Amino acid sequence: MPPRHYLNNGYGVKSWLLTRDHKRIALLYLASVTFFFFLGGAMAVLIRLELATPAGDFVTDETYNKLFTMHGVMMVFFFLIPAIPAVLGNFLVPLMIGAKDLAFPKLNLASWYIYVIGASFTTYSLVTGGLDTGWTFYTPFSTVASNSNVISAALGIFITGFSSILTGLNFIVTTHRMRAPGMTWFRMPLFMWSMYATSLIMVLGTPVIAITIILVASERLFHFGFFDPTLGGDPVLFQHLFWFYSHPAVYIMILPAMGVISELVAAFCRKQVFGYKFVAFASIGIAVLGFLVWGHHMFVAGISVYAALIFSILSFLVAVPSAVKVFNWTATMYKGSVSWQTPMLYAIGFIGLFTIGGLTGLFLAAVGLDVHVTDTYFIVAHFHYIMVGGTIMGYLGGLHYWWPKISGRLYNEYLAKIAAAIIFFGFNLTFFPQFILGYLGMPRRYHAYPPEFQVLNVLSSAGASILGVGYLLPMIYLTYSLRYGKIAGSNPWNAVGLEWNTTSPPPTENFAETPVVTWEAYDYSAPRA
Amino acid sequence: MASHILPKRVYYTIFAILLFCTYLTVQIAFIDLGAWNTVAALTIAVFKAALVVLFFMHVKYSTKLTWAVVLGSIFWLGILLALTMTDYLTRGWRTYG
Amino acid sequence: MWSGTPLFPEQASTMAGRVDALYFFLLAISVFFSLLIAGLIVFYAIRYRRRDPMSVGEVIHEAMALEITWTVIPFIISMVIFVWGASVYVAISRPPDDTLNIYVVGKQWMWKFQHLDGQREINELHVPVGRPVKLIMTSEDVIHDVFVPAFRVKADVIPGRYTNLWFQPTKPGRYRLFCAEYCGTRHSGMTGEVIVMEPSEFQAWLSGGALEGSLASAGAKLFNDLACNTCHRPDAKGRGPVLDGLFGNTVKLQNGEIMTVDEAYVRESILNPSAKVTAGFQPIMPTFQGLVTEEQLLELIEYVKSLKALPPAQASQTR
Amino acid sequence: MSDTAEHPALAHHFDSLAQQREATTLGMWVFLVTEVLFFGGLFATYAIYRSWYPEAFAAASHELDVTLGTINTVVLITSSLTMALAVHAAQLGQRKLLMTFLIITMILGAAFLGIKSVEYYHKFAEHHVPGPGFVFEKEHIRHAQLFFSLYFVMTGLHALHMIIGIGIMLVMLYWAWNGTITKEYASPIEISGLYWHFVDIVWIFLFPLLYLIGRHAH
Ligand code: HEA
Ligand code: HEA
Ligand code: HEC
Ligand code: CUA
Ligand SMILES: [Cu+2]
Repeated sequence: MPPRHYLNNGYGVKSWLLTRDHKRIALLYLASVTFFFFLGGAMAVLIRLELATPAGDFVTDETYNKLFTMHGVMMVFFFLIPAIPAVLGNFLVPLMIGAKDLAFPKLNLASWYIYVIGASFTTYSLVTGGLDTGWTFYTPFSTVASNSNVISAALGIFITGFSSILTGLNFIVTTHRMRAPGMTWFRMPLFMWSMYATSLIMVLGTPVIAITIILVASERLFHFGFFDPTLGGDPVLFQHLFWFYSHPAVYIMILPAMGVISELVAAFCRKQVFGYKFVAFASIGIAVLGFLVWGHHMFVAGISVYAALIFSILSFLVAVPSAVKVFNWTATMYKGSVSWQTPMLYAIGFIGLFTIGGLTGLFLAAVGLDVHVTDTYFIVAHFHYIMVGGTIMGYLGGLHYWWPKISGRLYNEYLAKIAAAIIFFGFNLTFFPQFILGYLGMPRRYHAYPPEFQVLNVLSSAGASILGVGYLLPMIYLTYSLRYGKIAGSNPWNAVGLEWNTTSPPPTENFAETPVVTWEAYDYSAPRA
Repeated sequence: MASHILPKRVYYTIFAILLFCTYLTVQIAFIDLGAWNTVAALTIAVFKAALVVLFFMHVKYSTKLTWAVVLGSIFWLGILLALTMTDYLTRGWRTYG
Repeated sequence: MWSGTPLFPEQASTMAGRVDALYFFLLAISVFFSLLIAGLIVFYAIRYRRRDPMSVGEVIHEAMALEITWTVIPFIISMVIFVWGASVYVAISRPPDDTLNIYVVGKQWMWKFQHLDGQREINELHVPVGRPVKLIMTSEDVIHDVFVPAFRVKADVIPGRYTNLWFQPTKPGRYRLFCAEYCGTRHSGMTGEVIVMEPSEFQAWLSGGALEGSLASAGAKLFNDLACNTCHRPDAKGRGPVLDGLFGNTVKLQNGEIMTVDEAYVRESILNPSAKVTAGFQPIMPTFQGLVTEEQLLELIEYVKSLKALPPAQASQTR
Repeated sequence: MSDTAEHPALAHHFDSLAQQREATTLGMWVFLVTEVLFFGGLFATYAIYRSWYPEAFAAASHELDVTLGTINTVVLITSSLTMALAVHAAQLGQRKLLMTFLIITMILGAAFLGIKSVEYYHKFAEHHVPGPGFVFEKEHIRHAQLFFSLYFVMTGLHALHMIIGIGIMLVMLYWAWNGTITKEYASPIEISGLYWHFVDIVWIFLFPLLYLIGRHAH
């Protein structure tokens, strides 16, 4: 271990809670999103327990509704959206472009506090009665019918939104203004491109969900009419505003993982990513096109037939850049030097599961077919394939890859491989049966279901318990490695990229002196020490 | 890059135009132009906003990046309004075919 | 009849085959691409696995032709899917002209069905086989959704307006009906059955329970009870416009707009008369918001509709 | 690296004041983008309901006071001018002038809020606040509520932005007073100016959209 690094630069609670070092803030985020992942996961466990039998016998219907609502809210807003950007992004963005820190370090710390305050609000509403609107908060249910804690939960999401906006703003300015000399746009690692694209969405989309929450809250609180049909308002308008943010938000959840995968594939094939520019532009393309397709969540919601057709064709357009990425990653492996270390296993898992999740997205974008499968378990399977099979695989892959950089130590490779295999198997067992259930017509958000669906549900529940074990393993061996792991050295994978040109863990100011970049991204032809 | 310092005269001129436009908006609103009332009001508002952005906010003398940010925000606002409206304006249409 | 573990849903409407065909097409594409990608990845991972810990990958420069190929091919495939999906969707959204109309009112957490002949059902819907059926639906509280998997159709039921759903059953039997839009505590209990019968049986069923008379006659009674008839008289001597022959025609509004009179228009005229004032009349009609239930509204609408066919002489008799 | 490398206002992770200034200016612009979309959600809602219920919106709009609205527009535009002049003074390092203009800007902002509260008070007194107690003598009572809901939320959020703006001005005034703001380090004033002008622009749209609908009819 280097004598002086960001972890031993000050001890004690204060040195963490008042830090402006992006690397320490990343670790603050790591702790908090992990907490919410396990909280959300615990609710998933309860959901799957309930669904093991057709009758609603394990929890009451009211409780069940609160469970899946809080599961969705926590996983989406407090885990998956911040996960990669605020943890890995925060840690890596300055390192990857050779900067001392993000452009606005104080803002960065503030955004963590904002996140914590927002998350506390929502958790508070969970403890004091819960929320039963589904993570989508559809009106008029959320404004006139539900008698759960809509306002405090929504307020929490509103607050957390600002954390997301500030992170995005910080990344955008950093990318524009803080690059080291010689670090041109096309020399940046692809992870940077995906972070930039993600930040665009955060900045452009999040304000709309913020104002939507204000409208919902003022309708609920003051009886101001906005969506209320008895005043001539349109409840469907809420859905437009909600999905204007929440569809792009799904790309907030996948783009960072795609960036991680580009890094992993390059590092574990020791090779430049095939079609660098195409992958870079595909990120931007997804971010922009992603704003044009929100209506595909509303095909049966009473929008006009013409609008549905327009949103459908646009949804197909956004699939094309994703396809380009998948093909380029695959092509990168061709004639690479492919290592089978844990992060690469996750990368391979990602590509496979994202492809399945994405292709089933095409089923949904096809309007005529979506009519049958919308609001069934087909949707549940689609998005878990992308968000759990895709993003979480990417997140875990990235966490393993950069763990030596973050902690200065190596984890147990053997255990890690076993965990990856368990997660992959458990995942498919959990969610594949749900595609079949969905096409059979099992509606989502059902606390009890007809008996003919039981066998498939039992398989899914069994898979979930395997998956849960799989997720606990990394928790254990990564924590263990913090103390007992082997010392990593500054570049254990022999990878290229500025983050590997400094010590592990890096010093507080990241680099002894500002690096000057003279080489292209992923240049393995002339390995540097 | 040092900031571009405009002569004060520019600010006063813009201010005068803005006041005149306000007067114009109010006057036009009391004349019956049918649907054109809204068009006129919005055109003037856009014009006023453009003056504020270009001169008071110095965008006319700013980097390309600032222009991109400004135009980007208008573009995304356009997406929000236009695609929402595709639904609302075509709900009444019959489906042929 | 629901036993075992089905892996594929029953097909019981004219739409089912069309939706399934598209489904299998997409399934084929997905299987193809998934196997292609997975196959290549596994193959490369093995073929090019790292043998020497210091080895690096071979430098391969990007190939424009390849990039264009794998941009254009997915694009073309997805456009094919779009066109196919769109044609199925248009068919789902456009009911034929000669449908059997049934009104649906959803409320937390039950379904109410009203046949034009007056039968009311709760959580059960009887329909004849082989005849296109159109559901005209609204909700009393929050958004619900009618979903019959065997028919492959589904549509949200929205408070404050009417939405439509149509299907043509092809096989007698009992099919599950679900509420597919989350609507609160007992959402998963808001289920029912669609019972498809032979036409003759259906006729028998219809005449079996008709105690209250047709919807239109219930509406006629309401029209009296609510004193609508004091203003709307068939002889054009009332303070309101003559409603006979109104439905399906166009009216001119005070602001010059021309509207077609459909269910939504009549509904609006009753709940919010001043919003669309008919040319030549004063906006004196009181609102009936809160005085009539969704079901009564449907009866009134059906009554106004029924006025269409009757010549004036007869119309005065029915009052 | 430039000669400003030791300037007290330079944060440790920037190389020069110029880099720092560009970063903060860009940061403010990006923030304003989020503001555009924030208000954009309201404008979309407004556009839909106004296109659905034009008469109700016109009738409800007639309840607003055009005179007060116009006065407020002028007040706000003037404050934008004084803000621009404040930035000008800061760029030239004229400390006294800067402080004067900041104070005038704040006074105008407060005047705007004062007039706004008078208007609000009238609306309360006339029971034009949506909800169970809503009273509207003319027709369209239901849809007029939609208008007033929008009116209160739009102008309310705008007023909130003004209040925040005045808060920022206070900080700026303090910084101008204690000498933090100099000719070299005028960017805090510049970006506060951007914010203030943005709030002005929002009002430029709100004024005709809320106060001037179908005015010719009466
Ligand atoms: C990270 C999250 C994520 C991502 C990336 C996506 C990606 C996509 N999603 Fe998904 N989606 C969700 C999360 C996500 N989705 C969630 C959470 C919901 C439900 C919300 C709720 O209601 O609660 C949802 C719901 C949802 C719906 C609404 C369904 C409904 O409610 O009725 C639709 C409809 O079009 C859709 C489509 C798509 C499409 C076309 C993509 C595309 O971007 C996918 C592109 C990827 C590929 C296509 C695969 C790779 C390509 C190839 C291997 C080459 C072959 C390609 C071609 C031939 C084109 N999604
Ligand atoms: C990032 C997002 C994310 C993630 C990671 C997950 C993860 C999982 N989800 Fe979730 N899910 C959503 C996002 C996500 N989900 C969303 C948005 C919805 C829609 C909500 C709505 O309809 O409003 C949803 C809905 C949803 C449903 C549908 C509910 C319904 O419609 O009725 C189901 C059902 O199986 C489900 C299951 C699971 C499972 C088994 C996991 C597993 O991957 C979880 C595995 C993790 C663990 C198992 C944790 C490990 C911890 C332990 C083992 C400790 C256990 C401790 C105790 C039990 C005390 N999810
Ligand atoms: C006080 C008199 C009055 C009563 C009572 C009344 N109406 Fe009306 N109605 C009118 C007038 C006047 C109009 C035309 C002006 C308008 O559209 O508001 C009208 C318009 C209508 C229209 C639209 C007709 C068109 O040509 O556009 C319908 C439908 C209607 N009424 C139905 C009803 C029903 C159903 C009831 C009872 C539940 C009812 N009315 C009670 C006076 C009345
Ligand atoms: Cu009714 Cu769900
Ligand atoms: Cu989507």
